[in-house]
Amino acid sequence: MTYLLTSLVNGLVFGLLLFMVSAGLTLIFGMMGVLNFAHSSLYMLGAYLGYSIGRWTGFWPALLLAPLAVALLGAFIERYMLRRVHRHGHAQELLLTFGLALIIHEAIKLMYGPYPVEYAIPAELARTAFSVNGFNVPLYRLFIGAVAISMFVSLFLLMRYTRLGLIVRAALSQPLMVESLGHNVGFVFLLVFAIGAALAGLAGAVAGAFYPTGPNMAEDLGSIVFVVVVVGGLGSLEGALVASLAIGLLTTLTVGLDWTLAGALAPFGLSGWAASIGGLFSITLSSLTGSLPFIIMLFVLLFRPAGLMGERS
Amino acid sequence: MSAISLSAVRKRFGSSEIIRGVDLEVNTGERHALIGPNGAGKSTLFNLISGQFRPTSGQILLNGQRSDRDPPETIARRGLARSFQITSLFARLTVFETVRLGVMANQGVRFCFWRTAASQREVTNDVLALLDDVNLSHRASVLAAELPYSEQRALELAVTLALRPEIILLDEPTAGMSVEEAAQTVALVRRLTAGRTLLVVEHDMDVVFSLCDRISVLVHGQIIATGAPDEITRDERVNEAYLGKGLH
Amino acid sequence: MPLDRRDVLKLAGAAAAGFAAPAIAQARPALKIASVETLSGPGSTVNRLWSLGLKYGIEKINAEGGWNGQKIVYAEYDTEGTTGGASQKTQAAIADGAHIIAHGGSSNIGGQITEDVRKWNLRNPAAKVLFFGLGIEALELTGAKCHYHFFRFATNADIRIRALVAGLKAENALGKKVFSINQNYSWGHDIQAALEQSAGENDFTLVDKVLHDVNKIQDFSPYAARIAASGADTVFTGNWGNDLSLLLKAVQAAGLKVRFATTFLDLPGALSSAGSAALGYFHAELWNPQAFGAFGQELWTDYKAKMGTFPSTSEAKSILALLFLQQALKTIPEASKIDVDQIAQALERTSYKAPTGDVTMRAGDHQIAWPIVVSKVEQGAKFATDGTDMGFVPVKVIPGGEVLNTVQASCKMQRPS
Amino acid sequence: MNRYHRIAVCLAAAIVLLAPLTFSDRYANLAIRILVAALFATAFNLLWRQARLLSFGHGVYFGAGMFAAVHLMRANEAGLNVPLILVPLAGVLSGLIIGLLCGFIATLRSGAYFSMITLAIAELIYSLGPRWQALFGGEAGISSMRIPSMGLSFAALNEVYLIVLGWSALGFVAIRFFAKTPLGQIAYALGDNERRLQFLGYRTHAVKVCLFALSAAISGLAGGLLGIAAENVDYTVFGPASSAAPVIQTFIGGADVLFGPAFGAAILTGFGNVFSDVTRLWLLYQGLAFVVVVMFLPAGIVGSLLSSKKRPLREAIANTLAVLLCSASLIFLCESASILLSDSYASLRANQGGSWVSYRLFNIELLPSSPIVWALPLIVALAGVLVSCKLKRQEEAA
Repeated sequence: MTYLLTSLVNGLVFGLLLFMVSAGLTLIFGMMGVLNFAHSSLYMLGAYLGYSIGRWTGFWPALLLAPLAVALLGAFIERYMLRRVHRHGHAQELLLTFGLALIIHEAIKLMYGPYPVEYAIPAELARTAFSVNGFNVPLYRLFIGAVAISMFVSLFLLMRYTRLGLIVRAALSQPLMVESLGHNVGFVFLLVFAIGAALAGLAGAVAGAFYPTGPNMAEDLGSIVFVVVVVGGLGSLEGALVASLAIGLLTTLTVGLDWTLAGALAPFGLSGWAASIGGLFSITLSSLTGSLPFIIMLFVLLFRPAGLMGERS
Repeated sequence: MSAISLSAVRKRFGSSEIIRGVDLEVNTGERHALIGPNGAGKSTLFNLISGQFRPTSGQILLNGQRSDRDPPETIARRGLARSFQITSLFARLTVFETVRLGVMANQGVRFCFWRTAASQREVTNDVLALLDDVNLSHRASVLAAELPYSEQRALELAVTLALRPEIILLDEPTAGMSVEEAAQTVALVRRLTAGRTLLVVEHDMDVVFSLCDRISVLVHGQIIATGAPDEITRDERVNEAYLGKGLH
Repeated sequence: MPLDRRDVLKLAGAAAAGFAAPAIAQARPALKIASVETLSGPGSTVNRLWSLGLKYGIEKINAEGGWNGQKIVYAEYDTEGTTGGASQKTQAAIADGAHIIAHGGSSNIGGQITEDVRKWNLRNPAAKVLFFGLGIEALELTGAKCHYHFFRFATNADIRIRALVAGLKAENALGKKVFSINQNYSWGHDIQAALEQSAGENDFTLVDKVLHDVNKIQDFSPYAARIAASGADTVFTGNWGNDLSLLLKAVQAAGLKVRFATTFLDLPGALSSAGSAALGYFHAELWNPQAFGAFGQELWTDYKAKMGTFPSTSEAKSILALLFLQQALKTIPEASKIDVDQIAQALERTSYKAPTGDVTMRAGDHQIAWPIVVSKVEQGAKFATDGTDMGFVPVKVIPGGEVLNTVQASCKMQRPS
Repeated sequence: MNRYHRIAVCLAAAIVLLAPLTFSDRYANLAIRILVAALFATAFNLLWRQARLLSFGHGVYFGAGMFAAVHLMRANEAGLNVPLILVPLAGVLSGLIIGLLCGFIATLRSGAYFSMITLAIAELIYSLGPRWQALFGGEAGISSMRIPSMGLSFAALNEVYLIVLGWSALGFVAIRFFAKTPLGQIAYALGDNERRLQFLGYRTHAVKVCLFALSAAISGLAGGLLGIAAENVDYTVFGPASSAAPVIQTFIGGADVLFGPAFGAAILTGFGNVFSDVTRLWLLYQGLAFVVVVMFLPAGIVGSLLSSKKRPLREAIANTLAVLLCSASLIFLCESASILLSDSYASLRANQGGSWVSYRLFNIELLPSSPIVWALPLIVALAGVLVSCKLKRQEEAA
């Protein structure tokens, strides 16, 4: 019971974190058709900048400045790099972001070394929020969740009640419409890219203090975030939210389950035979935690190619 | 038996219904035109018949066989070929190669990877004949994207005809052409589609009247009249709906 | 000077001129040792340490006159972190005339090199080379993959677990319920298997065991929850790097009252990132500067003076391996030709008197038998480690013979006739 | 190109390709890796060049070929007698089968979706790799040893090179030939306009699956060739690095010219081998080069060279000069940063009481606190930018 409860909290928070990163990715794709391979690198950059800036200014100002810096970088990438290759098509844009991800990864290692840095939780948040049967749930974990939820609310309000939100929503439902919007499309793209980058940067700055801030954090999260947006439906914010939470919960809950395929065959009296074959049959579910998101994604693609909430195919 | 038969076909996109219960019969061997104001749903209807969209309800028969659940390639293999309003051919292929795609589809040379395409003499002969038909022989080795507009339309026609279809759907074959070019194209279509079923979407009424046996008028996703050209010009509802004035 | 650029240039120079050049004017050939290590990309900072230790150790031996009337020649090769790169660089090292190839960083890469060396020796009996495993601890290397020209100078999972269990018992810290959490690859499997065996031989039960993805887990709190649910007294883990410090932090954050018995808490970065979460935990390794007494103190200060940093366990183990080699070389008469089979033979017969006790190389599988120091992480230790105020205080030294596992049945060593 | 030119080029190519037969293991190995990388990149590019499908998971099929070859070699050791020259066929077969399977799923979608699915498949296999002990041999992988066959011992790699050369040539010919077959033509058209092709009655999904399987089969061949050379393989071959390699190599070389990918692969593999010994920042430079090419030479190096024939020599020289000046300064700054930011430099500084300590780069003693150290590379970079700006202005004027 303790296990289930704490895992639920952990899974929800991890899911919300996934959403912070995938929201920007799915928005950018829905609007601009660009699959941003460097998006999780921006998340990593947010964490490192949060750490670096935090050393000068303290934690709280860094939480504001780091996403801002990442947003500026995002704006630069959109304005001076993506726009340049736009006429060569989406594939060229995708390649560019792929190259950027490589560079950011290597540059981070050059600047900070190959090991995680000591990005610490501020003292005022380094407490226990509550205890379940003597098992402590850290306050910071809830803080991550709170930041993610407030981000979701402000994003929702932004989309619902501002002119920018109106354009973005229109563009998401009618992609061809963006093209007929006229000369301010470039600025809208710039804003969307910068906002997406800022979200990723904020997620990094918040999560980096809790999860390790190391040069592999982009790679580790990147593929899962891709899974999230595909499962949710590219371009769908609601889909991204549902998929984030589902994958967050699933990967957290399966950690404790030592089920095997051989065990599943037990009711048919085949478990001995399956276990003797070994291989795939004797792999435990808990050891598949890392693979699970990809398996889910393949199933979604096979049976609901547009994703859970995606309308367009 | 009709070549194309639609009954109570509806198509909905999100909250808006574009096709609202269309019944249409195109007889085998006739040249049928589909006219109507902009936004009436002509292109959507074409896309439904050729398999790009599935109708929300209703059914479509091709030569008496149900086709509204089939993908485009199956419908194409049943002998229906269509051209496109926006010329959309293959940017990296030459005129010759483009037509060859159509001929290979017709002759069933598809998943062949043990011989070069150039070594298939029957295919080559067919392509050359078709190019000759549409007067593009001298352009054979030019990239399709580099042709002038009217020649691209001719190429589009050649590819469509290469399939040797029983039923041909032409989407505005003379759009954007000068009067002279349009007349040439009409003559070409007339000559090359002899004996086949033809369904044309066209804005130019001269073209419609000189080419077609029967006309259907689509307004707001519904067919309001079908008949011979002179019947249609006399139809009051058509005159009313069609921009509120006479057709001539 | 531990300046990277210089090493690289020196290396390039060595490869171009000194190392590859035939010994024309020299009456006797110099022994050549090649360090094939991951010197770029992820993992390079930790893996470099093996090379730095070798460099220091060889300079030390050379200062004492080298061997065979010559200074021992040293060169570095970068595997780029891949087995393919390791294979390539092993070939390069052999082409440059290396007699001994040394690797410490990863069992994976070590497994590739040992296979490459085995094949080379089979195919080129006139130009054999030796392979020294400085830190690669996978049992397989002295098991199914063992061969006459491979020597392991490090411990293995069995040795570590035996030592930890014995040490914790002596400290009355073992408890009755033991939890095993390990990375899901051969090292983790080895540790778990050794622990299962130990549970049969000792008075404790293994209440739960977990294998998790290597370097993929961001959040260990689900595992902490599992540890809490098991009610364990002591947790044994072979985890290293992030997987270790995150585990310790998660357990600390959850407020669990358990002891940890670890094997890689001494790697650079581990103590500093685990911080206070590591206090009071146990560790077993063949090196501990405090347990090595005056020798340890001297190495500690001299290394710092020459190389700029205090030696980590990796560097120390490189140096200790070289000292053992030096001992063996002393028994070989100087000659105009270097015969690596002869060196191998000498290694098998050498007995080295370390400050912690006698060290021998077992002939059956070429596993070294070092006395193992079980230590405890404490604040204000004599040798503060990893930039913290904490260090490893020895609690018990266990003689090598007592913790050495038996030769694995899978090791079928072909000895030269 | 007249006939004599052609003969001269063929002769030069023959000499370059046959020279490794005389090499020692060390360089024969490099030659093998270059050929294998070239074949792999070309096979990868089959998908992009024809059907405009961008795969980010081709390491899977390469790895499958490598595992298949090593497994077959192990069977050989156990008594099965397949001559070494036929072993790479195991790679072709496994690449083909897995390519059909994964290709079927991946090609259900196009564009960015396709890329993400291929990536996910690769991640899936990569994460399963170390779990599936029997097939992949855990994290240590599986290894084998070449057995003499057909009168050759295959102990030395230059003998293996002969096999690699033969099969690679066959692979290249197959790829070239495929482009001319009806299926190749259809695949080509598919890259331009899939919808239109469907209306011609082609089952485009089937075409894509076939193309994917062919690409995977030849990738598997490349893997199989590396398998017989390395005699060893582990699951890291499925990792992101091996899937990224053909992407980077292809687009640096030029994706729309036949030998572009092969050129890119050869250059990067060769340079990588040389420079990874000299600098630790090789991957950074490779990433920078990739982005620069994507932004400024969308046709890749070979593609740009072929299309810019008509440009005057002076312009080409000026362009090259600008690039050289800028990259020299960039390399200097990066290398300096890598030293100055390293732990060892920090500890050196700490030893000196925190004052700046000189460091050595390219055999020059440099003091970080002296302005000239930083001013000079900036001036050099500025000069490069000026050259390129002047060029641009002249171009506009003309």
